[in-house]
Amino acid sequence: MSEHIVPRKTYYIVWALLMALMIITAALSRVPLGEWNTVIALAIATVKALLVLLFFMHLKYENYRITWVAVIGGFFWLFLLLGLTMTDYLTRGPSGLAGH
Amino acid sequence: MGESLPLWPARASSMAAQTDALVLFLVAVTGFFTLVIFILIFSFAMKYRKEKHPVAADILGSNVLEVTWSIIPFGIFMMMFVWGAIVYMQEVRPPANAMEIFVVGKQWMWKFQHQEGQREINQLHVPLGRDVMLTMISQDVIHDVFIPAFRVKRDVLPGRYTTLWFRAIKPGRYHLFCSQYCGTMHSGMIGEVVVMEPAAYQAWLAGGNAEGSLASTGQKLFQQLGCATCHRFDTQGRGPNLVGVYGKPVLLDDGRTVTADDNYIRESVLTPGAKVVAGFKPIMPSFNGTVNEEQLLSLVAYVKSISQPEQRQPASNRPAVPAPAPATPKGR
Amino acid sequence: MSSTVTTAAVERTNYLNVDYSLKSWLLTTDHKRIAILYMLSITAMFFIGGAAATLIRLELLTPAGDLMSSDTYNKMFSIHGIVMVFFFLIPSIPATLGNFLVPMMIGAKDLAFPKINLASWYMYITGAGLMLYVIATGGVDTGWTFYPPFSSTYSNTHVIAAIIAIFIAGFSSIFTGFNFIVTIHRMRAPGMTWNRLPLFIWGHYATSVIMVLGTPVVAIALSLIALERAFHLGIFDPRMGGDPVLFQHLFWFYSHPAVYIMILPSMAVVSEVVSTFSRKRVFGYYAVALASVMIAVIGFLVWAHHMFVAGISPYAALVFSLLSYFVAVPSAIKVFNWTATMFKGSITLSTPMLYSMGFIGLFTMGGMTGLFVASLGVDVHVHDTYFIIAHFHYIMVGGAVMGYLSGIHFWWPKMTGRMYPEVWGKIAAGTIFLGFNLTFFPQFVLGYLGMPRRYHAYPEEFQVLNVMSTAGASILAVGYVLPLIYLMWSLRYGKVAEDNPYRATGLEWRTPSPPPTENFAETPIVTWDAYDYSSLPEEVPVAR
Amino acid sequence: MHDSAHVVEQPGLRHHFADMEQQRASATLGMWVFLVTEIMFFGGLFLAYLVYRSAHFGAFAIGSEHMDFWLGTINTVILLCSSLLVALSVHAVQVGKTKLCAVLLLIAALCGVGFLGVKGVEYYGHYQEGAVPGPYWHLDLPQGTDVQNVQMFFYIYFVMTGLHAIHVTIGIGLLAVIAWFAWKGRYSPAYHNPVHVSGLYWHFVDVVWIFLYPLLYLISAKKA
Repeated sequence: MSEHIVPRKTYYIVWALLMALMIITAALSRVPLGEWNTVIALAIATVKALLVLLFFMHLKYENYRITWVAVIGGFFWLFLLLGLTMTDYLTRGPSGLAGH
Repeated sequence: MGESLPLWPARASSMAAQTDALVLFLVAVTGFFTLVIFILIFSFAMKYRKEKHPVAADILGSNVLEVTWSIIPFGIFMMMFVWGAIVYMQEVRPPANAMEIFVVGKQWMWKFQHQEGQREINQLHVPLGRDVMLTMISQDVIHDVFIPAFRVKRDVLPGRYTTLWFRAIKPGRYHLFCSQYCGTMHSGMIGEVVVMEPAAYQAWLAGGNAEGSLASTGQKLFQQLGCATCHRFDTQGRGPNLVGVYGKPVLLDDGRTVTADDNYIRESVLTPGAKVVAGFKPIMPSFNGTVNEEQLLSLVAYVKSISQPEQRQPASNRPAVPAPAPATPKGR
Repeated sequence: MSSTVTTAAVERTNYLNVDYSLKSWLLTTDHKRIAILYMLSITAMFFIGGAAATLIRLELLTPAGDLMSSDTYNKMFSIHGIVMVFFFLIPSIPATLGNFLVPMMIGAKDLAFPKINLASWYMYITGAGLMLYVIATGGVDTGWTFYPPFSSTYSNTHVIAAIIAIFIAGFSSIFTGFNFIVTIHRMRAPGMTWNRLPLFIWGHYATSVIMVLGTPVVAIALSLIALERAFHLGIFDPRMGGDPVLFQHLFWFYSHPAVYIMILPSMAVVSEVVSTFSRKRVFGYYAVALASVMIAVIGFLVWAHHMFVAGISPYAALVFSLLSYFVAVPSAIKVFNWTATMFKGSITLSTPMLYSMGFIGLFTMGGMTGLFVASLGVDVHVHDTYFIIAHFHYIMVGGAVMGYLSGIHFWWPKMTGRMYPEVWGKIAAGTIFLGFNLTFFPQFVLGYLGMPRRYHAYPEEFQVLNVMSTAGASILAVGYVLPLIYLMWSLRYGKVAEDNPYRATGLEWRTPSPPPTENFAETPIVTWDAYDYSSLPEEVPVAR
Repeated sequence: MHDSAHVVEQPGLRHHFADMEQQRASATLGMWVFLVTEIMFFGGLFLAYLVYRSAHFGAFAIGSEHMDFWLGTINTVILLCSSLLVALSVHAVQVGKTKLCAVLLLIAALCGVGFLGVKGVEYYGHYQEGAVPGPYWHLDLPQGTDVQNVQMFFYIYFVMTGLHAIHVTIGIGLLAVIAWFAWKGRYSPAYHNPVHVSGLYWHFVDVVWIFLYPLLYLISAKKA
């Protein structure tokens, strides 16, 4: 089994989507939505990252499951690092970080 | 102290017996299982020597056994966890009416400040049978207060107050160690906790060279630094009125709510812009570099004292506290 | 018989005699030669770390700090920790036995990336060289933990250089890890399915996962410390609003799983050795294999148990204490399964087996005391005392080093073509076991009495136990020098080894000792399960 | 060395692999596993960002206002375009247009250089504005601002973008070398895995930026 040849058209479409999402995220950041600004910005960034991973990096056409396991595992471990550390910071009380 | 070969530390606090009971439980359980493993390995090694047992049995494994020796240890572990957690929760939650002593650690000495004003270095006098809470901060690196006879320990951080509490139950002198590596003289950063009968403690307090209570020191500082200019005891000040604030929730200008605890007071003096009270402008200057840790602690003690109900006031000059604001605010 | 065998064995071309030039060693991409290079380098580092330990124990003979100054003492334990952890224990089994055996056990000609493997050794050597430079020019006094703000602001020793050394060595470890992962996934011989993999491979797979996921985090944490020193960044500096405890989170995110980098390969060795010398399949193969992976995964969820008194929230402490107990379960499963493997076996108490039994005993004790320190109420008292020192030495020396020695003896005939001397091997195993317990058991008592770690001087009442510990350490030191001597002796005078002296089942035993450069004359095809002793050719009585 | 001594008909096959597919799959998996390492490497910084931003949102928003929105956006465009070029270069070599592949890779590498140039202009701007914490700090902030934590934002900003810039630099070197080999005709539809694997690295650098861009440049200062 050899590599999948992704048609050029797919790359162009993905690129166009990426540019569009970038413009959306840049524009939305100027609209004050409170907490939602962060949520939307990160959601769009995740979608963009997924597009790059799936198409540019050929994850969608990957023959081996282990590559998926590696990618998902990598992000899951990042989540563990962030999440478990935040169990400390989010429960320390209001001034848990107070400095000089 | 003094024995040549002690095998068990003195039990001098209310926490000690609880910790020891948990440890003995752990010793019994783990000792039993360790012994079982050792005996099994030893007896298998003897009984099934090649000379005596030339052909090995063909055994692949047993799922029943695997599940059994996963679940039973897990159950035992959960008992250990719950017991340990119960002890820990007592250790980290100081009783509400504990008497507070401030601790400042620096390379390589301990400074203790009693509310009544006494200060001591590398020696801590505490009364017997009374809940004592240490509020601790470091001037430089991370230190750690460790009193083995009390079975208590807590890191002393720079930049943030941590607390530790105990109730001494046996008079005597006990080791106090710094147990977080802090540089050259780490092993010299040791002290002594002197547990005294309450009467003797009162006598010791009275015999000291204190210059008034910590709260009154803080009050003087509060005046000197010009804090009282804005933090007036009415609603007209440019800064929030601090009477009754301690321990209460405070609404901030970004919508968050914080509890006005020691750390919040400290942060507000040093980085006032970080958590501004709702309805006030961020105009307060930072006192970073102006006040040291000991002065900060006295300010905390003062703010705390003006929030306490009358009957629990120390014998300080409470009525003098709401000093009249100067007619023309001093600029800083 | 012996003379003909000798001649035949010597005449065969193998990875050692194929080329004797220095260049052929320094530019080799043969995983077996790289393993030998690693073995020589980590042995040197082990004795440097051991020398520091000796000085520490000598200083602690007396309560007063009289042998050396406080600063020197602080540098000694820092050097001991840094050298032993980053330059000996982390690479110990994976980079030597793992490098040598992972490709052979799965029937491959080499690791997937031989040049990266060589690069990893050069990175290790660069890091180790830099560390030696640090030691020679004044040392570092932060402890191996590099806690800020002491390391970032207050220490005036070679912190940055030491961090760079560790950073480089860390990347050598990452290279080893991802080489193993790819090799185990992609290079298995036909028929070598996942459920036929030797447990040695499972152990190294789990180890590699930790190396790949954990090492970069400590690399960035230490880099930030170096940046704070060099450019006065404030990310961990409380004077600039930073939180020193954040460093501890990042540090232990790697450094707790790093303990499993040290112990999992030892467990992997023990699984091989116990099965071989019991002539019996490993009891519960799947359970042991799964336990390795579970340890690697759950091992990442427990790091803050190093920080129970460091100022984390009580809630986080509860979470991490609970998770710490989870990781004890797979460790317990392994111990039970090894014991059950010996049940109704046909046991030979040879040197590797003695070391492995020592491993099980000491690891059990280390693991059991781990239950003490995972328990919040007890940890508050014993944290940062000699109880902790004793506990992790039981795991990392009693466990990891015993496993390493077990493996070195077990595969010595394969690596060198010579047998180790059995009698001396047994004497050394006994000496180490005895010396180890005498050194570290008193430290449990010392710790519970309250003697803090990293203390240059201590109160007088702790002296008797410290003297016992130092006495044990001198026995232990003799125990470690013995194998060094008799193993070197055996290179020349040892009995010539057969291809499969223990009649073990792994693929590495089905190729000559020492193996040829390509490992196997032709790629093996695996049709049997791991530890299936019936898969061996009929036992031909060999005249001895 | 033993490279391809005995297998003549498969150029690029290393001696210890059984066939091209095993070699290709190994190299690809190797790069993915390495990228996982990179995720965790940046992960430590993302954690620092998360911890301080969650505690000092206001200060981070003020710091973010001193980012140059347009330069950041231009850099995002540059990186997204370079990623497209790298993806197209893989396509080019797959269909046998190796010279085109080389040119595309070279342009992508030049995009990377452009990215670093813009980044340099930004850094110089921060220096001029006084937004570099330390002795050169003289950022003009309104009275009462939480200066300390604005500085914290800049510490994290400089470390994160600095580390990213190092990765871009490595990527530029990688793409340039691969472009050179492609130009020399080393790759073909049958053997071009180095192009693909280097591309993976470049795309990863892009993915990191995709997250850095909103986190550093687009924090809304206007609270609801």
